[in-house]
Amino acid sequence: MNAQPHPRLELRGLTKQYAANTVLDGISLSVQPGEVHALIGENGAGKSTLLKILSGVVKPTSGSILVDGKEVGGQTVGGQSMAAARAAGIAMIHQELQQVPELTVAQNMFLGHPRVRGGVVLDRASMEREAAAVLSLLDPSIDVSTPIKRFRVAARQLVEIARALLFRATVIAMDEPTSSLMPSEFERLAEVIADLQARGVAIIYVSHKLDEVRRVCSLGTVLRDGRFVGTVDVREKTEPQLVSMMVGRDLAVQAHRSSVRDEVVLSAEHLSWTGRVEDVSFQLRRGEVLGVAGLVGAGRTELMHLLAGLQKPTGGTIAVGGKIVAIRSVRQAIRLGIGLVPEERKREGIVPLRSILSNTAITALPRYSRLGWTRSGAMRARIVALFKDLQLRPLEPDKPIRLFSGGNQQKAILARWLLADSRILLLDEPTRGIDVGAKQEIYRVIRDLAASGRSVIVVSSELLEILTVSDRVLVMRGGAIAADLARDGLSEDIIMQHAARETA
Amino acid sequence: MEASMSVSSAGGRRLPVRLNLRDAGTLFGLLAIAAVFALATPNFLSQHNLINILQQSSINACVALGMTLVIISGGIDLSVGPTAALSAVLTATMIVSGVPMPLAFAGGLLVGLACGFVNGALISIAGLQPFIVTLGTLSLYRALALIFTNGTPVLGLPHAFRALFNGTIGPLPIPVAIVAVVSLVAWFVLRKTPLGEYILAVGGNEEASRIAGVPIVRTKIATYMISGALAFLAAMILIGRLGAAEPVLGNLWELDAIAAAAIGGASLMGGKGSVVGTLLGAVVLGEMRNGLTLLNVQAFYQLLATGIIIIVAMLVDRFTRGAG
Amino acid sequence: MEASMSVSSAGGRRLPVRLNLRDAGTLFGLLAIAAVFALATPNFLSQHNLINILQQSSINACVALGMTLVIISGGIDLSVGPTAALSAVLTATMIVSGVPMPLAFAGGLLVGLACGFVNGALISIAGLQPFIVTLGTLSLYRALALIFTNGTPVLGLPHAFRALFNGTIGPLPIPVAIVAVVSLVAWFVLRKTPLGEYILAVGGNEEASRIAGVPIVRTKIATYMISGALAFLAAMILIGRLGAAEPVLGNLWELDAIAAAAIGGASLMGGKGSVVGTLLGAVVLGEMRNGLTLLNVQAFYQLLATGIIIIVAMLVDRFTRGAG
Amino acid sequence: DLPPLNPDTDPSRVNWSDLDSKLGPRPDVHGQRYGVVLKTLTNEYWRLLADGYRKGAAKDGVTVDIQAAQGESDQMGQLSMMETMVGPQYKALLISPQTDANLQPAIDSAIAAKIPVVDVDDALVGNIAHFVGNVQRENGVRVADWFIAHDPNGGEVAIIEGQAGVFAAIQRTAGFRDTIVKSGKFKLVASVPGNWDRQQSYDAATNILQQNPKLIGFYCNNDTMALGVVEAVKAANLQGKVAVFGTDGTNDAYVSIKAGDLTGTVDSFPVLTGEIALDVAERLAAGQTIPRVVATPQALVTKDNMARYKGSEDAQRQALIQDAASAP
Ligand SMILES: Nc1ncnc2c1ncn2[C@@H]1O[C@H](COP(=O)(O)OP(=O)(O)OP(=O)(O)O)[C@@H](O)[C@H]1O
Ligand SMILES: Nc1ncnc2c1ncn2[C@@H]1O[C@H](COP(=O)(O)OP(=O)(O)OP(=O)(O)O)[C@@H](O)[C@H]1O
Ligand SMILES: [Mg+2]
Ligand SMILES: [Mg+2]
Repeated sequence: MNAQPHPRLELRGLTKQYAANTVLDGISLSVQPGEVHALIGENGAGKSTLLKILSGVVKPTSGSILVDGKEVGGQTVGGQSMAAARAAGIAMIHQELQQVPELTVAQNMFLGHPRVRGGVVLDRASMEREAAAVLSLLDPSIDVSTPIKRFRVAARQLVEIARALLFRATVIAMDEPTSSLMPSEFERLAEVIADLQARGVAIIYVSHKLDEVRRVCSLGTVLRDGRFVGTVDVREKTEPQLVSMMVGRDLAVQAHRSSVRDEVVLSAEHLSWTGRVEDVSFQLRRGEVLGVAGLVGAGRTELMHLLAGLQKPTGGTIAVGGKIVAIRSVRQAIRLGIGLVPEERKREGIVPLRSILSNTAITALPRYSRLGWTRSGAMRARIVALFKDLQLRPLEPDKPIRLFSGGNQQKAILARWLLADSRILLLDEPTRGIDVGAKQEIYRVIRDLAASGRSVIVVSSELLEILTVSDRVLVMRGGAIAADLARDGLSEDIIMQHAARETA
Repeated sequence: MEASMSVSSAGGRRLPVRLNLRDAGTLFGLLAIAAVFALATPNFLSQHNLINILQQSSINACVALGMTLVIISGGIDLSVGPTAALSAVLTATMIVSGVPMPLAFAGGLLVGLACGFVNGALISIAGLQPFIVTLGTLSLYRALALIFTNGTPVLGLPHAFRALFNGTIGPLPIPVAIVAVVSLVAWFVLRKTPLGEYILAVGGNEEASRIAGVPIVRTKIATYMISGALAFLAAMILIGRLGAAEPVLGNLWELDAIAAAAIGGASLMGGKGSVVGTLLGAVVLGEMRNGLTLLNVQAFYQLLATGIIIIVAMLVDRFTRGAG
Repeated sequence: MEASMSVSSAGGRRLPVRLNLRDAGTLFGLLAIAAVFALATPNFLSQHNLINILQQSSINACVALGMTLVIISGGIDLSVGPTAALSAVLTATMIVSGVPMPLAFAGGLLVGLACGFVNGALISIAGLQPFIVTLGTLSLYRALALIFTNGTPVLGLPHAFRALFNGTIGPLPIPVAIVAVVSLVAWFVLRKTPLGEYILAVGGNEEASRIAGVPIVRTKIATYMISGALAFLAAMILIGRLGAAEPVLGNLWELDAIAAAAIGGASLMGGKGSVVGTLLGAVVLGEMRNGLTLLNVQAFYQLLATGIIIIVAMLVDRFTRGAG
Repeated sequence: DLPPLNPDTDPSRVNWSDLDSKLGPRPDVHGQRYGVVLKTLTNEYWRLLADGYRKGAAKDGVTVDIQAAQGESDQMGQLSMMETMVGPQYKALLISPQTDANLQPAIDSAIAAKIPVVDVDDALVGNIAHFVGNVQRENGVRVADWFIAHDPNGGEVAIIEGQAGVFAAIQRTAGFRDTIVKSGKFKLVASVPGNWDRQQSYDAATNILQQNPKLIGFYCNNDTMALGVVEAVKAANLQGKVAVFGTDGTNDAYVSIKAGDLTGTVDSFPVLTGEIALDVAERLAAGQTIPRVVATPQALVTKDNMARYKGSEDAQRQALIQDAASAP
């Protein structure tokens, strides 16, 4: 191929302001055909905003976008600019899943641009065939004629990726495409990306997982607080170097110190939920962090739901503090000191229109209320202190939570249980979509919780995370416990072996 | 359950199983109520009375099908009754003053579509809430119908016109046949065309639909226009039967239509609803009225029964669904 | 804008800015309509007439405040009118037959609460849709009121009772004062108590609220019970004014209340609404009726104006919000 | 086909009091069954009409099945109701339709089944063969005449109308308006809807009194609204200065007149109307030929003459027969 006269994608001086708040400040970058360009930065750095401008969902305050040297028109009005972006060959995988739950996988993939026969009738057969063909590159087990609400997050995320592939875009923006994928699925995605590269597609890749970034990307642009920090070759930098560019300082990785006591605070005996969780028994001690690893679909979330009172077990018992309890409701679980940080933040975690303060306060309200009246002063002071501890940014407690980045939303939900003083915390994928800086903060918080005598169960698909925070690791497979491993001498390999061992 | 499976088998494997079960629930409710009435009064099950029930349900079914699409799209249309009235008095006036029937129908249809267009535009372009927009146009369209006729009914519809809506095809009254056709079309639109998919998508997740490039504005406007057109059609059936077009016709139609759709499984949150379910829902309401009158239940107790049966139907349905 | 800022400044810094702007929009609409009427008829702005408007808006405001809480919680209460009627005929019957007033009030209040409880329980425990549940109880409660009284109004309310609701405190009619107190309480509940926070949370995201440990069932039931209690209170104001408790009273109250809440910025999707906004919304509707009557607008045109003004109020409001 | 019904001008019109003399004695109808489709039971007027049917039925030894729509505007519900009732079990059907047209198909099928149908009060069904009721327009005229006689110097008056578009509301309003305006001395300062609703009428009256301090009287399309207006007049401390008239002659209206609150009501004697209508239906069932329109009585009742109309049933009948005889 000849040298291209123009980069495939060029962004010039993109600026975005929300009222007085500048969330992007004159960002310029360019991506060549066949390049996978990383975009990294802390939560709230403006990565998603940049991508949304690119795909026409958000209107920039100023700046322009060029594809193959031609300016993408109509970056002005909502619907029009989306069409313009699409016409220019730009596709986007959104950080928050943008799907219609009642529609099938194929319907979602072709949503807005269906294939039609004879001008009126949907050509279902051809759409399903093509959807299946594209999906088979990622996960052949996904049935394209099943309503998408039946699938868990991981599968739905794969569908989002497949949707972008479907339209043979020349520019694909991926906003944290692997936030709920397993390593094996990432491998498949990496293959797909390599294939796209070979076809000259330009890709912008946003992820907090720096190891992935270093695998698939060469050049990368670092954003901090909406400002351009630099464009570097991410393979030439070490992870700590990248991190310090992102956060503007060095991060200390703290050493692991165990605080496990003898006292068993929570135990399960033969716990079952037909078809989901099979005969699970384990013990959780005071001051312990128990990691739960496993492949997607291993039943980890379901186990958490049983413990948090969201679902009644079909068999077995749960004991808290040595006493057998029947946990019939979330509120009862809360009374027993159990709190859940759910997996799907947007759907299960936050009340979008309410302030981040209200979202945090909601569980502990009765504690701060007397005779039906909330003593908001004391509560507010405590919450603001927690937010400071967790380095919530921006520290504006009265701003609606939907305007915060995902990482900060997660911090607020964690703060919710700290405020409620829960003794047993169940964290389901607590750092999904969270930047490295905030991740370290959350690890620190988890360890501090344990040190203060609380007990934590951490469900995570990131093995490194499990290894970083856990005192002990359960590996689940097919709804059952495949292994109960002590921390000493544990490695990612050992966990993977237990998680993926063939059942045959 | 068998019955509903075969009813919905036309939908092919692509109808999610839950929908079928949901419709089975409604069918179960319908049959349960019928059984009670059949035991209490032998007349209830006579062929004549059953056809009677279908005929009486046909107008509500027609309106409710449009309402179902609107509800699926995440909206609501409280203005169906006045829309029907306005298009009816206009059509009738034209016919009575000698305009050829096809032209008069076109005029009335246009009015129905225009009413729907105004609703849809205010909701989708101006971004107002459907409930409050159609609450406003409920008054507005009614007022226009009253002003247009000065409050008096339009009488003297010719025999030819009335015959169009009053005959039978075999044993089936024409209104029932019309509703059957409308149902097929509605089912087809909902399940087989892009518009139907857009309606489901917009009601299921508007933001996601917008990002995917679904033409939200056009979809919503089209949905309310369909509702307006079906209100017009229902009005034609009614004035064909009554022989007069009154500006006050269509009173309370919206509540009956919403009740039919809800009993049939439509969720007022949007994204969910079924043509078969709505039809069954309309028949449930029709059979209830019919049965209570056959039993000579006094007005206040009929009102009581209406309330109880709506709630019990929803409970039975919920129970059936839970079991399914 | 100034005005609304100071109105809501009582909310302190914790009210999100958007709400204040929204209320300012409603206030703007209110003033715009007032300006039109003031130009058309000089009497409109007399102190006496302004108090008159407040007095006439008080019943709707009372009901609408309960409705606002229900709407914020993601529900709707169509049964407010019949709830009011049922509690009114019971209270009146007791008073007329010599039961001491406090006891009679307690009885009526209990009925209002019970009606709300049934709604709330069916919605939260049985998981039925609010619209259809309260559509059912709309018939049910009305039927009970009619059966209880055999359809006849309860007359002969003693002077002492009527004086309770008919006097003035300074220049303010007692009903206006009652509504002022109720508003303060509602505002307080919504902004300063766990219940209020729960109502906002449940309406904003029910699933997330459940996982956060919000007592969904209790919250919803409490919300509908408040709505029932306020319907009772509104009924007391009304029968105090009219001197008779009719089983048909409260007809269409639900639509007026929903309109007031919606004009005031409540979203029927739940999670959003404002006490101040609803009050302003109720006054908008009240001033409209008052102004149209003062201008002696003919019935059909009043209906027309009602429809147009509801829509224009929503548009003006939206425009103001966009500008803010 | 019959010409469109107009009770005011129908050439065959016969007065209720002349039925016996013109048609001879009542037939023996013992054990027969009659069907009634009422407008609603939520308004006392219609309940009193139902009482009349029951009284008449008890007297004549027949059964009446009385059905009523669930509300005053439930047109389709009433139609379903009547359709379900058309059948050979009834000797005749007595109907009070919600609107002029809403029962038409059921009426047609009753005619096809050769079941006599009698239209009672209010609505004017175009092709109906038998109508029993009074002249709605006349209700308003009588009140207007009272004002003209009572306030020879004229003054400002107002109307509270029933639901927009309803026949009775239109006719009563027009009767009052035309008569009072023609007199020349009166000024109609307001004519606004009260929608048959007490609360709305109260509010409307308050606003009208506010705007027109010189007002001397209200005419309301029914008693429920009039009783709301009375309270508004009392609240404005204008009792005795502003006359309030209703229509229908309900018991509540009489109580209020007696207490000196309501000035008067145009009584249409619903109980008696029910008895007369049933009588007509029985004669039809027996094969008698009956004039198309049977006019029922009405009278403007005030405190002065109420004793005359509120005595025993027989006394009332006698009084009304006298009225009819002395009418021009
Ligand atoms: N509609 C909005 N109004 C006001 N501020 C907004 C809005 N949307 C986003 N923001 C702010 O813009 C900033 C950038 O957000 P963005 O979602 O782009 O961050 P991000 O880099 O994608 O973060 P994360 O890694 O957590 O996904 C944040 O501070 C956010 O609060
Ligand atoms: N809606 C559903 N209907 C039927 N089966 C389901 C449903 N959701 C999940 N399952 C099944 O339950 C099991 C556990 O699923 P799940 O994906 O929640 O596991 P997990 O270990 O929590 O995974 P993740 O890593 O996503 O948290 C799997 O066998 C899955 O297929
Ligand atoms: Mg992001
Ligand atoms: Mg999981």
